[in-house]
Amino acid sequence: MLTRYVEAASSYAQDIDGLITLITVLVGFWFLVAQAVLFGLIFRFRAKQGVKAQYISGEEKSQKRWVTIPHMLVLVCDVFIIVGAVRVWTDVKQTLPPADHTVRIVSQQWAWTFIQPGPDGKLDTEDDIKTIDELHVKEGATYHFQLLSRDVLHSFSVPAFRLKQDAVPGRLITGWFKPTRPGAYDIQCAEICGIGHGIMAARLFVETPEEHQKWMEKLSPVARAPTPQAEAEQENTPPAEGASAGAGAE
Amino acid sequence: MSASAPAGTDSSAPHGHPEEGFFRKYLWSTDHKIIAMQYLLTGMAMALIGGFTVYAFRMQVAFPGESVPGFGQVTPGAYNALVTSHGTVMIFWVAMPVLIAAFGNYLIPLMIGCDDMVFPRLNRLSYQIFLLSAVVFIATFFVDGGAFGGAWTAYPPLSTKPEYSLTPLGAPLWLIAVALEFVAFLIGGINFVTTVMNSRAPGMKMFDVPIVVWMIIAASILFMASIGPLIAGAMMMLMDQLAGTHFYDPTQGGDPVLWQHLFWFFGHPEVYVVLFPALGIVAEVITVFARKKLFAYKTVLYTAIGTCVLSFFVWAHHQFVAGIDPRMANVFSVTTLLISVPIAEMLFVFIATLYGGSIRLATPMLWALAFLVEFLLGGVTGIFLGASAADIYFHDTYFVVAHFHYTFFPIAFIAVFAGLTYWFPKMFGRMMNETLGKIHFWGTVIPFNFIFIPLFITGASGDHRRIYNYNHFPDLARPELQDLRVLATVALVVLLAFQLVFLVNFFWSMRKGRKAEANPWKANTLEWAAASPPPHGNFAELPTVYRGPYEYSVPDRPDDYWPQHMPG
Amino acid sequence: MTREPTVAEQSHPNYVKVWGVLVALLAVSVVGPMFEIKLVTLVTAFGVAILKAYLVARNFMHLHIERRYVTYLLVGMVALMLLLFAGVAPDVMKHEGHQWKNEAAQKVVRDAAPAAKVH
Amino acid sequence: MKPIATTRSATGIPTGRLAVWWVMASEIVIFGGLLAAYVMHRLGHPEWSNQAIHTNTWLGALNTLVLLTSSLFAVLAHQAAEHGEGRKAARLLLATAGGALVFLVVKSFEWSHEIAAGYTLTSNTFWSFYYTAAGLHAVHVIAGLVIMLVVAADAAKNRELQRVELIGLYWHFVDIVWIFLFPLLYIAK
Repeated sequence: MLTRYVEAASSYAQDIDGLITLITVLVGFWFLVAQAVLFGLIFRFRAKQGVKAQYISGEEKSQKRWVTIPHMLVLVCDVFIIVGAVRVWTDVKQTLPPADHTVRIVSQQWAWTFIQPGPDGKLDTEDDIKTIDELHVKEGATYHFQLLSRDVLHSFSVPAFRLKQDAVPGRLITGWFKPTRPGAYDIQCAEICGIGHGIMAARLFVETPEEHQKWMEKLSPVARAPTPQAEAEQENTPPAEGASAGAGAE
Repeated sequence: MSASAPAGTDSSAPHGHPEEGFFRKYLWSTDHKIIAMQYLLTGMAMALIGGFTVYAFRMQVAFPGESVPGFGQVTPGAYNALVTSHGTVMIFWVAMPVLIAAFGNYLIPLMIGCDDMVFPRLNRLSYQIFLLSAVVFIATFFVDGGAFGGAWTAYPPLSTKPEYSLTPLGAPLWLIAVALEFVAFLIGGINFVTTVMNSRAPGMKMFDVPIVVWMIIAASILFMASIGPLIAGAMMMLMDQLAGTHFYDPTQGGDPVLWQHLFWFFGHPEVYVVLFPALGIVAEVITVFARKKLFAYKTVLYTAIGTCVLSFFVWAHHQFVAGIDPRMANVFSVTTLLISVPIAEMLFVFIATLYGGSIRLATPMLWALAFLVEFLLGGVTGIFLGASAADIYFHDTYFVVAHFHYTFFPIAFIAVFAGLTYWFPKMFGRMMNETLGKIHFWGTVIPFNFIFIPLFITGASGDHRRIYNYNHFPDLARPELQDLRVLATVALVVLLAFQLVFLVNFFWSMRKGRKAEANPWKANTLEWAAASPPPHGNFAELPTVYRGPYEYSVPDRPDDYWPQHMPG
Repeated sequence: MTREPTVAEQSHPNYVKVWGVLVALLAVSVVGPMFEIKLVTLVTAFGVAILKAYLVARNFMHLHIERRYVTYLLVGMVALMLLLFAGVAPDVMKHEGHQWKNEAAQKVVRDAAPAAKVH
Repeated sequence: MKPIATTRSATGIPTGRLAVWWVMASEIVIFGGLLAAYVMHRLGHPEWSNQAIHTNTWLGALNTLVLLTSSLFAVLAHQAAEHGEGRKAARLLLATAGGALVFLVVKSFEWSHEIAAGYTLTSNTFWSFYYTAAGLHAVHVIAGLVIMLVVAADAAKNRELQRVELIGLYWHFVDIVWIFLFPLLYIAK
């Protein structure tokens, strides 16, 4: 149901959309029933000449039934929603399926830096590929992300993936996603982080394995060239805590 | 519990007052009604500021980059300051003063049948501290570096480090203003609770107290119990900002997540603090205009107390994706969905009260029914955000903004308009104009829906909160989304324009409105036993209570109401 | 405004005796931790503190003859603080959890000189 | 000239005392919030015991003794006030105020030494919590001291005697907060 407004491009997007649909159905039903009863009563019992209102205390069992029964049914609907929510939450946020690749996402005042292992597959090695505000991932591969922030709170949010995780300075938070549809999607910052919060846009490119391989080759040999090498070297030290004040956009 | 004070002293004529000048009578008064008016007018003035800030930043969202008439170019820094000020002003300086302090101060002594609050001077002091907090807050706009721009939640380290927030003076001043406001409401709350506990009219038992008084007391207790840790947290933040401590700096043994917990431990009870008085007002208005006894008075009371207790177990649903341990999210998701049940039951009870009624659609009743209609959608969309997994997608998007406006707008405006139009005759001795009232009603409720239904859709499409310019995001720069944003802004401007109708009606009727007698709506509660407007000391003769507040349409009685103070 | 003699008139505990007990407990809470035994320190320092608080509340604040709901209110507020502690500790007290690590805090703990004796 | 509202007592508890209970309830959550935050950090940072060693337990214990004695005077003052002996209550309240002064003197002596030794508010987050918690408590001691002198002045003229009990209750609360601060800040080494 949500795909009418935003694409579903990751493996657990369906689970979250399914839960949202379940909630829409249950909650929509109760909403319409309540509105219908409300407007019905307003119309049915509008003031008429010479007709007095009834005296109903609502304390007797028979009268209170009219409220306690819907009350219980709402409770039952809530149980369904809770079960659905906890199940999807444990899949998305509490389990880490084995990763084909890992990417380190560094958020700072007003830019996203992505550090991906180069051909050798290991992070913190010379051949790491560092990109700014652009993340290239392979369709169908499970990625672990290591999310951290260099200064204030940020939040890594990819609406198309139904992925959102706040980056808290001082913490390293791990999560996973698995892209399923090639294309280019927005990365937004979902936690206010100063005057550049609105311009912290980044793009996420989901490529077929072949395109991804071409991109890797196109970048990594170039990365061999000295200048980016030295620059990658310097940048690549583990993220210094107590980052330099307000580093401007790269 | 019979009142221990002998009845004799109660019914003596209220103590006379030497003739007072303008200053003593209006600015330095200890009369709860004058203090209520001071809170009300300050709240309305701050509502203009809240309205202006939302106009300014919504114009920037709808027409990015263009100069906003009446404000000029909205820079990113100004945008954040406007968003933060809108949120802060609307909750702390409009909703709380008007709903709790203005209605509380005005109604509590009158509705429990006594002449004033137990501590009149303390009551005046709490308003003065509140006024000081409002002045300090307005000052944040004029300090260099501009007003604080880190959202009304002021998450550190953005709020504690000037090099990140770029508002070295704005942030501490904002925090001092909010802390002063907390002190004002702490003192006020103690005054309210002690007054209701001790100064009820003779004969008024626990279940004879009107629901709006119960609700304002529940709100005050909820505020007092939940504000403590945030006052401690605010003190720690102020020292981080000014004294260079590191309470929220992770690299020096502090933790930014601590502030989020302290803030939302207060934050969620806070939304019930403003909701309860609104529910109380709606209950009073519905029973009077449907001429019907409130359905299941005790259920409403026990559900309210249950909601108060449960509201302390739900706070981390604001932090599902904020870096807390994912296992905690399941606990808070369960409690959050559970707390929607008592609130739903209270709404069911109000709807059930309409059954068998004789509903007269005067302006107050229109507002009260509109509150139920709009608040239902607000409550219902909360389930999407309470379910932890769905919140992953919806957190910090405009879906959340639309949800809490469907709850906050009915609370802070629709219920307040219901209360003002209902008690206006008592406050000023004159009736408000019905046609202007209805024009203002439809001119507010219809545009309101045209603002926030589009925002539900843009939120579901991925619009995130506090974004200065959506054109930076290719997926969001789609024309049909931008049209929705423009529609929301235009509807906002229409809504703001219609508020002029209310201001005209309010201030014009105060002087020129049709004369109102003591009990124009034929209601039962005690405030209608006093003259309109009540003199200092309220009642010529302090009333004694014989029955509950909702004895409407009692069979085999000639008229369909039975005031509480009328003997047998 | 003269006060009519409250029922507390008769059941006034002997204040000086209560004070004596409190001072003795203070001595215990100072001496206890000197033995460096963790459990003894916990019991003498914190257990005694709770006991002293109870004595002051009962005898000096006459909570035993005050309306019952006043005690429920005060104890309720303390329970609220325990609830706050329970909800917040997993994130702030611990520096590691499910799929997250508070690296900065762990670094602060590692870098500090090894604690002379673990409290 | 009090309104009739203040004279009523539907709950049987005099309005003044009822208000003090509510003040105490909101103070519990303020101090509770601060101490909960402190305890969480303290358990999370075992290395703080390197800092906590430098707190002077003896002075802490002395201050506890001073406050306990001061609390004794406060409750004796309340007993005197209940018997209508305004002058005696005033004298005992002054003794209580004296205790408060001694407490503040000992604390300023203690703090000046610690600050001179380099343990300032910003030297370590333990010391930040130490000064914030003890500082907030000291502010409450000062507030109690001032109110006590005002109430004692009235009590000496046998006026508003019920206020002696109210300031006594507040003072016992300040004492209980210190009873918990003492082990947390001084003994947890």
